[in-house]
Amino acid sequence: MTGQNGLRPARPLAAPETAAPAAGPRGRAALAGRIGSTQVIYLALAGVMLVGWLLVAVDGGNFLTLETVVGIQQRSAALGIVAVGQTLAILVGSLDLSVAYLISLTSLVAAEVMAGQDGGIVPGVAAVLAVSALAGLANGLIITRLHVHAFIATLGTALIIRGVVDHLYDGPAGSVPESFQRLGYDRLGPVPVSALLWAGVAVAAWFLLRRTRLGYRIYAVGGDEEVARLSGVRTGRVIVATHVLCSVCAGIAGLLLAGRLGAGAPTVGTDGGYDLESIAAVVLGGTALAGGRGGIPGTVGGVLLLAVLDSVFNQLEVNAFVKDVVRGVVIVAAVAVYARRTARRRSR
Amino acid sequence: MRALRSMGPIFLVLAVLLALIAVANPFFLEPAGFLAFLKRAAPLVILAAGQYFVIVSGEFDLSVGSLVTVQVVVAARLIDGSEPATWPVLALLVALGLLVGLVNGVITTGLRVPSFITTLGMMLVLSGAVFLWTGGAPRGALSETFRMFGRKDLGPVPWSVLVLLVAGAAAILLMRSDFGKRLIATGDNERAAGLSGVRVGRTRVLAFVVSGLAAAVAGILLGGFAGVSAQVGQGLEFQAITAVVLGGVALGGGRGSVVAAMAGAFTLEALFTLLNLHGVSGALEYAVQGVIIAAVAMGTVRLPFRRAARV
Amino acid sequence: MILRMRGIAKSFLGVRVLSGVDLEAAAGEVHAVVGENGAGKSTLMKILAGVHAPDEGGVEIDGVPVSFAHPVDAQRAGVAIIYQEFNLLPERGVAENVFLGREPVRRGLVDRAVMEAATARLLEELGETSFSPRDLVRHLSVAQQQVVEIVKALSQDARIIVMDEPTAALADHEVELLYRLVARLRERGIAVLYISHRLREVFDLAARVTVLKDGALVKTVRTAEVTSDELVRLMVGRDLGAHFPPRDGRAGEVRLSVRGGGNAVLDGIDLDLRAGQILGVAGLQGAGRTELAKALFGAEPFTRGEMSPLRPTSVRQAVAAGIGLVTEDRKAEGLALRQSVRDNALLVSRSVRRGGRDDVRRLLEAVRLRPPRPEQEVRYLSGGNQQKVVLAKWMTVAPQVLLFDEPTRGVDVGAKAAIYDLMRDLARDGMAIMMISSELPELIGMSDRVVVMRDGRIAGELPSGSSEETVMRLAAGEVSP
Amino acid sequence: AGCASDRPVAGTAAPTASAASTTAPAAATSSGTGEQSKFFVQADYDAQLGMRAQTPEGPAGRPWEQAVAPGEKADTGEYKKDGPYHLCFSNAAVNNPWRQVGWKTMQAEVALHKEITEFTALDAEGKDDKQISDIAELTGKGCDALIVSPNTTATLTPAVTAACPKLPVIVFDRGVDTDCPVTFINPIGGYAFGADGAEFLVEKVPAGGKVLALRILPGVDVLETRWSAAKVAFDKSELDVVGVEFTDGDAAKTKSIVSDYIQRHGKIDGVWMDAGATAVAAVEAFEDAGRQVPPIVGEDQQDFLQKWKDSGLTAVAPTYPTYQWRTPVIAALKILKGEEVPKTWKLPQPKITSESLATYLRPDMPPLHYALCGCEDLPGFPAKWGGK
Ligand SMILES: Nc1ncnc2c1ncn2[C@@H]1O[C@H](COP(=O)(O)OP(=O)(O)OP(=O)(O)O)[C@@H](O)[C@H]1O
Ligand SMILES: Nc1ncnc2c1ncn2[C@@H]1O[C@H](COP(=O)(O)OP(=O)(O)OP(=O)(O)O)[C@@H](O)[C@H]1O
Ligand SMILES: O[C@@H]1[C@@H](O)[C@H](O)OC[C@H]1O
Ligand SMILES: [Mg+2]
Ligand SMILES: [Mg+2]
Repeated sequence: MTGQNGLRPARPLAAPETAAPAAGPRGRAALAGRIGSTQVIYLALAGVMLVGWLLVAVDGGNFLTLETVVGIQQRSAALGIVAVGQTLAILVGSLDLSVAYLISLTSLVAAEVMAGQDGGIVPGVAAVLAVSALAGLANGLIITRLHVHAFIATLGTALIIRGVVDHLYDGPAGSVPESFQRLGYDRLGPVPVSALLWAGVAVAAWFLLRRTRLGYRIYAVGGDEEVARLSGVRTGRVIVATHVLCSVCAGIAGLLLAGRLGAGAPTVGTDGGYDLESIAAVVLGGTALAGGRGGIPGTVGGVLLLAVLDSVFNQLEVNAFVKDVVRGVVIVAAVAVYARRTARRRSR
Repeated sequence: MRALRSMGPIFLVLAVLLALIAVANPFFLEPAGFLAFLKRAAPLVILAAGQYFVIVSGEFDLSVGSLVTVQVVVAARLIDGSEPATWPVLALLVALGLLVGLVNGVITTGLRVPSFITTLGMMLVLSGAVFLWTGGAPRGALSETFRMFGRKDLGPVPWSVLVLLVAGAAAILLMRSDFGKRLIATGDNERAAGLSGVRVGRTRVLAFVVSGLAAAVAGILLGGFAGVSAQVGQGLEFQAITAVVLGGVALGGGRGSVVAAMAGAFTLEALFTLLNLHGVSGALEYAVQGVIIAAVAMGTVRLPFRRAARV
Repeated sequence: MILRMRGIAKSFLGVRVLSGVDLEAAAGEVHAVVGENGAGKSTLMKILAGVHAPDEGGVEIDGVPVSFAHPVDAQRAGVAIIYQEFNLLPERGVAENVFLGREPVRRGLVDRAVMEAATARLLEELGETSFSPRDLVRHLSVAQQQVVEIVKALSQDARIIVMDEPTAALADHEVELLYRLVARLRERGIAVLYISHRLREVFDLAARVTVLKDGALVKTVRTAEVTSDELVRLMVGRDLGAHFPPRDGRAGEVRLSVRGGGNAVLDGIDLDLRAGQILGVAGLQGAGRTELAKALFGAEPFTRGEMSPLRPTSVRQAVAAGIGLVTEDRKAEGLALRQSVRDNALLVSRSVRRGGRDDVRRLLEAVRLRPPRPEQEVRYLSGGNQQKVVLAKWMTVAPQVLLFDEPTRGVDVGAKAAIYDLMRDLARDGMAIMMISSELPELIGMSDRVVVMRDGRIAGELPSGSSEETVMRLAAGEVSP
Repeated sequence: AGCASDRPVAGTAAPTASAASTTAPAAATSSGTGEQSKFFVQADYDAQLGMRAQTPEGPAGRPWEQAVAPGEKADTGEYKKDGPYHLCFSNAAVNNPWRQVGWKTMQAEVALHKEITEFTALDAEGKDDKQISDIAELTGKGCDALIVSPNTTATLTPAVTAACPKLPVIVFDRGVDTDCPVTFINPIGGYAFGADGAEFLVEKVPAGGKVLALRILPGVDVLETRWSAAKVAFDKSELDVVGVEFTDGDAAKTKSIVSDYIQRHGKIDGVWMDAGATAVAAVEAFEDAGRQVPPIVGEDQQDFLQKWKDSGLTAVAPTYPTYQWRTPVIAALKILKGEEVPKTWKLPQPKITSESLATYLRPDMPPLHYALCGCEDLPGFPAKWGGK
């Protein structure tokens, strides 16, 4: 790996007289950064599209029709929005297993408050944001104040939300006014409004992570909570805030789904498998499950990859069982690739 | 003594729940009633014991639920009602459990994929593959002999309770053995263990294998208890993990006892029973469960600090 | 006085760690704090830094009583601390680490430019040019990371800077650089609280020194008015006499030998370890000493060269061949902290299925662990006692060769002496010992021979009794062997 | 880019699921059956119970082509076109054995017709959102007709509404809240199913007997109607409904619940179920407790029929026949050929009794096979359905 003579790469010491020049860590950092995990996921995405296009062509179809392009976006919007929130939770070193039930709950809140009236839209959206923020607050506080592991804490809130939803609702309820359904169905040319919503959420989260103090601290807390705390970061608040954001993303997904379904539905979140699938999409995008490393662009790639896979499967009419097998293998393989890259980097 | 103290809270909670059940249903205090409870709890307790090995080594196994389903579906199709086929198929199921554990372990340790992802992937692959193989729904039938373990009694004692006793004893012995000590040291500090000569990777792989084996046994008991079904294993992974955590075992590894993990499973089962007895079924059952899980997890997570004061 | 701490008391879960401690420091003063492991030095500093709240007593800054609920409050009051353990995020850049928790914002958004410029300016002030504010911390050497920690403290415009064993991870050479930094801080009128187990540094740097013992204040004295021996007496409460046990100088047969050993980091390693001898290994930070130990131990094996009795490719092979390693970082690599003393002591024997394991108590007495409580979790032991447990771990398999990597790092004077005695006893019993240490007096005092490493190679070998200066020159590459 | 919408045009019926909760009869709840379901609609109940007695129209022996009380016919002239045809199918899921059997049956039916040269099916995997996208995608695929088996009634309504103007739509099994599809096909329905079982128990269990009702889960309309009809029957009877429990369709849970009831009440005199998938588990609970199995309600699932025969149970098996999966294909072809079809196509819904058991029980089918698949005459039977 290193030079023929077996000498390790020059490693500069702090002392100026032994400091090595340019070939130092900067060069290495640049090299490691050249093909980051984000690039990997987009390469994989391109690869899958190409293979999909070929397979579909061989099958006698046309992969990139307006319907499929719209379909890919429509299919990925809700998962994409949840996954953006899940990215934040995972980056801060936590995770959220309650998003699926929260989506169901918020779809119902939206449809019930709107009750088919245009005038209900604003209160409906506000109610959803409030309910989801509250759920996130609960998750965050249970984790930080009661010191319960995120896995168990969010599983607990998931069960509680489930209990409430199942207790109050027997099936789809409420109704969403026509104007709000446009959120689920309208499009600008080939771009559905729902995809724009997703893009908006993703850009906002990306901006948050890159340019705001909260974003910096999310990485810090996820990287090493103790280091962050000793550096003066109020880590508890960061975790709570992140969970609130994650839940709000789930709430937005609930709104979108209510718009698409025209009503609220008590099983829309779990049927969609948004809990585990969002986590899978996030790690597929190269974010480390342990926190502190990764980001939104990777997640967007991960979600798109799953959606394109789905679309290819759809066109080839692959049965659902094969899909599960392929999905399982793809997720594990992708993460194995990232792990290899990290290990290589570390061993230098 | 110290070990007992560290298990305190979960046993207290369990005792309270059992007492409440007995108040609501006096039959519970009779041998037959109590054995029936043990029988029902056996699969979850065994799964929790298996899951404990994985968790104490610092990992997760999310694949056990679908593995249980696979066990039952595969058994039904291969046995297809034939008595003579039973024993070979049982052996095959055990081998399958071991194999799945092995693959989980090797991917996790060899390819360094976080076990949450490895086993999530395994869950998808397993459930997809088995239904692909059977064409979407279970087919075939289980034999009487197969069903004996989950359903029938040996004298006054259900077979499942005997299996549970054996499995529980094996788990305790395993944790007392050198392997157990190496495992928990690995979960506590993988590097220190490695630099002390522990084959960290192999040790973790073995933990997954134990979990796979536990899932195989649980699958055999569940299939025996209730017959063929396409959803026997649904959600069992979360129940098993919850049980282990209720037992005060730290997610992340290195801490907690297998006895407490099994007690956690009994507690969860007792909770289900109690809720049923009080007619809190359906919707509110989940809410109550959620609250209790969060509350008990809170109590047990705090415990080590409390104990530290006495040291 | 810029800082006054009065009557500080602190208990952790009923165990009293500090009681009635007073400490003060003036602007531009370097004030050392010394004491044995567990004396409460770090705890006192963490109270000052807002990590812990004191149970009793108060802190005044500039004569104003303050109380900190969170580290951020202490930062705002002008207190910065460089913790004993490294406190950086490897996956983030230098500038992000420096400004962690205090990121400059403009119109609500983090101002990267300001952050990087300020970091660059501070680096420049310190004469550090080998890395830039954008580099990931994970790519930096330990010494460079130490500089980042210092920059982080400086960037807070702190008027009180605490350094908790800043040199523990540094080679002597790099300590010089730190001296210069401390001098600059003093010139700026900053009060520096300096904690170290290395008494030489205390005398070199500090005007006054406060001695803690068992959580209580022993005395605050001017360094000019005490000798090193007096200071040790104050810390330990007795006279330690001669520091190092006598050698007996009889070298036995060769127990381990390497010719032309090399891997990605090491090259051309020739080395013999003999029964009854202690071989010292000196070198600067990053010279590859730890790598050498790990290569001999099969943890990061040699890929080239000859080694006898065998060239191990795994830890288990090395252990089977009778080689043991006492790692440089006890907590990260030596112990399973939540397990009992017994389980830690027996770990090696259990993984290689060898050696006795019945009489753990006798084993613990043999390594002088007091009190020998096998059921206690090791995380509750002091640093020195933890190191003894690590030793016990190896005693179970009776190795022929034992490699010690910084065996006394962060260990107090009393425990150090016990470890020296143990090492000498083991050598006398016929074990071959290799000792890596960044503390030259100890290395020279303990070793029968010293090899010096530089850049992954052995730069030369020196006889026992060589001066620190000779060793340093060789290590820095100024003299050819 | 121009602005487009895939949303259903304004003016179509807004989905209001809760609107179904019209006048629930304030029936006595003394028999332990609780409140009447919000899904109960008296008129539908009356209609379905009435249909049970009617003789269906259509070819004998081919119930999937028959129609009970066909009523209004849909005029299909506008859809008439020449073959070959491209049929499309948006399936809610194949996530349970009932749907598995149905899906295989439908594929076999398609294979029967040479004029269907292309058949595109998308599986929504139980996700409403995916099915909405699937339907949208299929409308752009050049299909001649679209068959939909909706995942959820209310929430799929907008998507179906949007598809209707573009091509002939056929909905079956679960419905949608719009009458825009050319035809809606399903068997008589949940009220008839629920009543068949409850009436059987009322007849077989002596007055005052303790009945346990087992339901899968709340909130699914097809299941709610079954229970609500049973409730009406029980409320009128002398039976004591000692418990109404949810099993999640889980055999182990079912067995545990039944065992608990046997323990607690000493004796259970009848078991009603809203679906038969876990009927065998309930029977076994009695066997394992060493009790006589009381009169029990199951379904046309193979394992239950087998158990029934082997143990000589006193039982009845209402059905929700899977042969309904054949009908949409037949309907689609009729529509494309311009033949008329019933607007609401109700298929006969027989119940299996001890007298007819022998005709429905086919040995060598897999345990979770549904007897009323109507698939015996299809190519590939029985192997394709897992039998031998
Ligand atoms: N968070 C804590 N919980 C419990 N005990 C603690 C905690 N922190 C420190 N202690 C205990 O307090 C005592 C003082 O520890 P402290 O770290 O202050 O010593 P020190 O003088 O810095 O020692 P060293 O030289 O080894 O760094 C020790 O016995 C230690 O075990
Ligand atoms: N921050 C780092 N970045 C990259 N490589 C590092 C880093 N720290 C250590 N290394 C690797 O470790 C090797 C040797 O460093 P090491 O710290 O083991 O030296 P050492 O002489 O044992 O010093 P010490 O024992 O004082 O830490 C180097 O070759 C280097 O590749
Ligand atoms: O109508 C129901 C069907 O949709 C479901 O999938 O299986 C059971 C049936 O009764
Ligand atoms: Mg300290
Ligand atoms: Mg070193």
